[in-house]
Amino acid sequence: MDTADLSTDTAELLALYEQMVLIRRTEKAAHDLFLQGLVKGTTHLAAGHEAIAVGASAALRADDYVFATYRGHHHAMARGAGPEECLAELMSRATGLCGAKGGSMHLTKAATGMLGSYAIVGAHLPMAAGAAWSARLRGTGQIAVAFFGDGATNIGAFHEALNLAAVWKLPVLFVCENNLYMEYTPIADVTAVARPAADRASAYGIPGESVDGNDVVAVRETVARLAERARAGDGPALLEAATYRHFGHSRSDPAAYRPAEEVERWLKHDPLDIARGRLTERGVPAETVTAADERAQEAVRQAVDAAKNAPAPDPGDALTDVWADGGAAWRT
Amino acid sequence: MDTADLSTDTAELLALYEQMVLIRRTEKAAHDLFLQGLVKGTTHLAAGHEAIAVGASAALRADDYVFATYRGHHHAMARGAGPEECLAELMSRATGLCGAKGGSMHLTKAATGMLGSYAIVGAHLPMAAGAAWSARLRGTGQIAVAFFGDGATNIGAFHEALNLAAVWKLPVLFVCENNLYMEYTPIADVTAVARPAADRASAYGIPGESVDGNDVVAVRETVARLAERARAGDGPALLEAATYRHFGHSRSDPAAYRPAEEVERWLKHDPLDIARGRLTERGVPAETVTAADERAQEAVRQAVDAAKNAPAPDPGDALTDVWADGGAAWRT
Amino acid sequence: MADVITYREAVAEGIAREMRRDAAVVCLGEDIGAAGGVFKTTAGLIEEFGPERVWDTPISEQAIVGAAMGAAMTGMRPVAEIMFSDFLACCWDYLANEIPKVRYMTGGQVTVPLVVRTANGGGLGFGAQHSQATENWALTVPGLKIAAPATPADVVGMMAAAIRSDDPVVFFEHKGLLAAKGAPAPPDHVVELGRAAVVHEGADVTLVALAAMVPLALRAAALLAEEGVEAEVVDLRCLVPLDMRTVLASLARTSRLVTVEENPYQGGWGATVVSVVADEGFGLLDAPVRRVAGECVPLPFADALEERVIPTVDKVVAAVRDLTAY
Amino acid sequence: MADVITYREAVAEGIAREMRRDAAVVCLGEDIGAAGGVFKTTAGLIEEFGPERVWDTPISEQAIVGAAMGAAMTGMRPVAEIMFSDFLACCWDYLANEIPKVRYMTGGQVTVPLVVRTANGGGLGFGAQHSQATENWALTVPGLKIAAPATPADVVGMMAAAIRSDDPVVFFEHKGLLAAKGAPAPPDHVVELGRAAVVHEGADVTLVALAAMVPLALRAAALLAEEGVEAEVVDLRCLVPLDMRTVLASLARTSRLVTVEENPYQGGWGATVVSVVADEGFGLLDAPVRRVAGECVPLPFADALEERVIPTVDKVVAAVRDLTAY
Ligand SMILES: Cc1ncc(C[n+]2csc(CCOP(=O)(O)OP(=O)(O)O)c2C)c(N)n1
Ligand SMILES: Cc1ncc(C[n+]2csc(CCOP(=O)(O)OP(=O)(O)O)c2C)c(N)n1
Ligand SMILES: [Mg+2]
Ligand SMILES: [Mg+2]
Repeated sequence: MDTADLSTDTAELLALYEQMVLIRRTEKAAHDLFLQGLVKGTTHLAAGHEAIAVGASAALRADDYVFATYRGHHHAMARGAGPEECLAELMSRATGLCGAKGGSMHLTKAATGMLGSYAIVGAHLPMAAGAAWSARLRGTGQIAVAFFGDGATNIGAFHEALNLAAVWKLPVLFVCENNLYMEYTPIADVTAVARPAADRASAYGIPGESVDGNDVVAVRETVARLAERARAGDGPALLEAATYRHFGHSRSDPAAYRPAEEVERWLKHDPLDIARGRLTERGVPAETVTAADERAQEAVRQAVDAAKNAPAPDPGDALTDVWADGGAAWRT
Repeated sequence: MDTADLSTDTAELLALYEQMVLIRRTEKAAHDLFLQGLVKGTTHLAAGHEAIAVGASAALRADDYVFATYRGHHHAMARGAGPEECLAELMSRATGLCGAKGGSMHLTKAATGMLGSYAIVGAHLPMAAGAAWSARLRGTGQIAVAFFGDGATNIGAFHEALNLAAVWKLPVLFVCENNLYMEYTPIADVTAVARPAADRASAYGIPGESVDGNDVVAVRETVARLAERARAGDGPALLEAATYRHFGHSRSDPAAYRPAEEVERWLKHDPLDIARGRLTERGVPAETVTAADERAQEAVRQAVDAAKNAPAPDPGDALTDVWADGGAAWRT
Repeated sequence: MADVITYREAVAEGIAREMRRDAAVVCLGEDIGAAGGVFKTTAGLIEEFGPERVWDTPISEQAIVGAAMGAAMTGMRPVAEIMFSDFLACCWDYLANEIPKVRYMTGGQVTVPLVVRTANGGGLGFGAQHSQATENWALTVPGLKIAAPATPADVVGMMAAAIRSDDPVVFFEHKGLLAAKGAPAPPDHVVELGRAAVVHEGADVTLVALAAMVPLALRAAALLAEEGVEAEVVDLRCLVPLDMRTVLASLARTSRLVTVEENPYQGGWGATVVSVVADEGFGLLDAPVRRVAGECVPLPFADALEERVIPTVDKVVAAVRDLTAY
Repeated sequence: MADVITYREAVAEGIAREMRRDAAVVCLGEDIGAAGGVFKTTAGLIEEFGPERVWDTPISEQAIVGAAMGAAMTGMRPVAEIMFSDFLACCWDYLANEIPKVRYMTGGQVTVPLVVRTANGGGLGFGAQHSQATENWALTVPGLKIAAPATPADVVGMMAAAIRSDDPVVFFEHKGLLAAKGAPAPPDHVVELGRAAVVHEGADVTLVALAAMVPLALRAAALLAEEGVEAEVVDLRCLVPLDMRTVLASLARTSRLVTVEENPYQGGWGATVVSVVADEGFGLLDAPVRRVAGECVPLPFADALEERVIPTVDKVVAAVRDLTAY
């Protein structure tokens, strides 16, 4: 079956699926490259979280703003960054998204409204409120979305951002990717309420919802609804998306602190499987899905090659881009 | 009638009343001295808030810990600081509570567990949690109480302190003195919920209560109940006490931003009047009450004189007390 | 135009001029609207520009500066007020880790044209948590421009430059100068950031000062002149960009250097100035370099104590006398 | 006792020794319990001392350090971990305005014997928000002691001194040294805070270094020795108390000074050292003073870029060559 024969809805779902596979494959490649010593520093892989990024992005306008965390590869890609520029950044190449100045934790694609990945927990939540404020001031109808982890709900910036957004009725969505753990500590051990994000919404008088973060369709629908509300001037909302990470917290963390039974249960609740299931339900033949898988695999293979062959940054670039004039002079 | 003839309860209420009058008179004296140029820097008077400090203190053990804000004269006095050492501090005298190093915003009487007045909004809330943690670790049965304003409920440290206290089940009470304004801005304009403190309790899974902060008996009873709960190991609570300040925010602020009708209504709901009413109800004769008034007035008159006559600090003291060895050497 | 205006008025005037010029300029902060700011440095703004351009905030320093950052990335030119510079500590992550770094770490993709204004400095008996001169905190972080004007006209001119700058600027308004009067700024007055001014000429010693230390250094210079010592006073105006060219040029004339800093000696900005001089200007020096700076203690409340720990005219005069005797 | 231990092991060992000695010592921080800390610097503590002495916290830096402060006031000796020193910015109010000031502003009534430990420094490709050397931030604030050991034995000895100190100590553990090995600390090893160590003697130039810059300076000294230049290396160990006596004594022998700092040049600690030298040690100097410090940019991710902006052996060697040619 040619994808042209699919209904619009189903074709879109297939496209979302393919995007998720592309992210998953890229994450897997990043992991392998890290183990091979080709990725320096650290990585925080989002394999398992794909449906949140892809589902939310599908519900947004092209000119909306997205703010992500150090675990942000999926958001950069969902907003249009290709596997090559992402992997090149991780591999310290001049062709990386940030010219190898940022690294895995700071993937940014400003041209498509993906305004950055921030590595200090919670710091970007007020920024997203500010971007939403700006949209309101400029009357553009844009909204801003901040993605963050369950652990971020206990930091002060979370509280300040949510209250400000609520008081100013800003068009901003706060989307928590609750993967049950901060780094190695279960979130339940350090959080006073059961749903770290959704159960806090009442403290700001805003809607607090939960969604299956591994179901791309559910995420897209929920975000679309909350986005419409925000765009209409009804203010911010807090969405908690349940998910799980397939890799450890970062680098080569084997995540031994997670009970085997829990891991197994969640691996069975995989966003790709769920989407594949939905495609099958809708009558999409297995070969069509496999073709999407293969396209993604091939794209990542080529991206890895290209990134490997890309040049290293010029050391002199270390002294550019501090100031808007492109330079770094702090004195005369 | 001699106070010895009063029932214990009534005698205690009379004592609380007299303490409140003493605070009110001291605040009035501070205001006058400020206008006379004898108090430098700033003052944040708590006239109107007396019932919260006095009622809460009456419900605490002598070894419990209290943390207050820059608007903290009433808490220092409720925990045993005399008007002379308070006014001496405000008047930059060597005999001041902090040797004139602190000033109005930092009244502290550590000897009686009043561990300080902090002038960065919200900063003391985690400290109070820490003191409660310490009490728990040492197994002393002490609790800690942090007093703070309505405006402090929107700062990050509030959120972090409350969550930590809840997760660790610490014996700490967070008591909000909601006087409807931050400095000059109505709290309702900048807060996402109607009750800035109590409506946030659910975000930490702890009790959130309201009380008439101008009724010393109601405050004492509520704090006693929550303190007992905390002491028993049932964790923290959030109490919101409604009150109003009689003076402006600080210095000579005339508080012109407050509607006349609102001011009038609140001045009629004065903590001293309410306590006096209760004393009358209980059959305490007017002369007994007046005698208490006069004792307080006289005590403050003497305190003002004594403070005026006290010596200025030795400039050399500016270089002591940075380190525990008493000195200030940062280099060899 | 008035004959003189206060430094306080100049702040509001400086902001208002830019708000008139550019609709992208918006203000946010605690009590800056109807109240006109606790220091009255935003007086009149909400009346002229309305609540859609002058926003009262909760007591949420992180949200204030974080939101300013988000707005700056997306087409606005926010001017955020942090009431006292001590409270910069409450949003330090934004000043230290986010705002100065985001352009660099995104490879130049994101630009944050914003101003964080704050009331700085002591001498008013506000005690340890409301009196600090914290310009040296900002100096520890590459990527922030740092402005600290000493006169009303400079306030207006540097505010214009700060708001028009595509780089983030921390703008220190000195509490001790708010009531000071000076010539008003001419129309369209812009003082380029990073240009120090020689505000008093002299051949014997260079005094390098900032903000409230400038009038203090000038008073010291006047006293020294009576003794026949001609002090040159350099108003740095900015710490970043730091105008070392002007400092070194003055030193070439005087051969002697005293910094006059309100921030504490340890970690103070004068140390950076001196270290450049001890390297590039070593050959110019005829005497040791002296720093008159805050004592390394928190700021005490009582006048008599505060006076002991912050720079005074007497301390500057004594330091210069010492040096000229060298 | 093992022949050598790692710096990482020394951190846990240093804390454990004090926890054994004093029941008032308790630890708190993110992932420090069962996980043993993200840098494994608290490995084994929860096993030995149990969850009543080793507390996992939420991601709440303000609550961590604020609670440590409250506990320190009331009879405990808390050791708080802030995972990366960059995150000190998230609780800077406590480090800048509360902890270092409370003793002073209460007229000595309250004492806060606590340690804030944190992983500091770069060179590992962690990028702009996880690589900073932030010891200069702490130096801007009077009232904090600042320790930054360079060897495993010093880690243990300075940890003992820090935990026993009745003053607050910020304890910088260098990420780049965690895997470094060295002699274990003898029993009851205590290194008094504020004592610099001359770790390599030489008559031609003094290199003043801290933490990871110490081995780097030693490598530079070794290279310079091959060229016949004898560099003396001073390990400052602490920024407060700052052992200027040792620095000036070394300078009296060498007449030349180079500081080797990882923090950025602007506002870096070396500036304070240099400014004392340019005053009190002016007569000792035969040449300009040079500072090898971080470039004034955020820290870039890629190795090739990071290398360009932080001190390297080559840069130190070049600076010394330059000076000795003077
Ligand atoms: C302010 C701050 N504190 C601590 C850290 C270290 N840290 C990085 S990720 C992380 C866990 C975050 O957990 P969560 O928010 O649930 O996000 P996840 O990693 O699970 O996606 C921690 C503690 C940090 N980066 N910033
Ligand atoms: C972090 C911080 N931000 C701002 C201020 C300035 N400030 C001092 S008091 C105050 C208002 C506080 O209001 P509230 O908490 O309601 O207490 P109240 O003064 O009414 O007792 C503000 C904004 C401060 N001291 N600290
Ligand atoms: Mg998580
Ligand atoms: Mg209030």
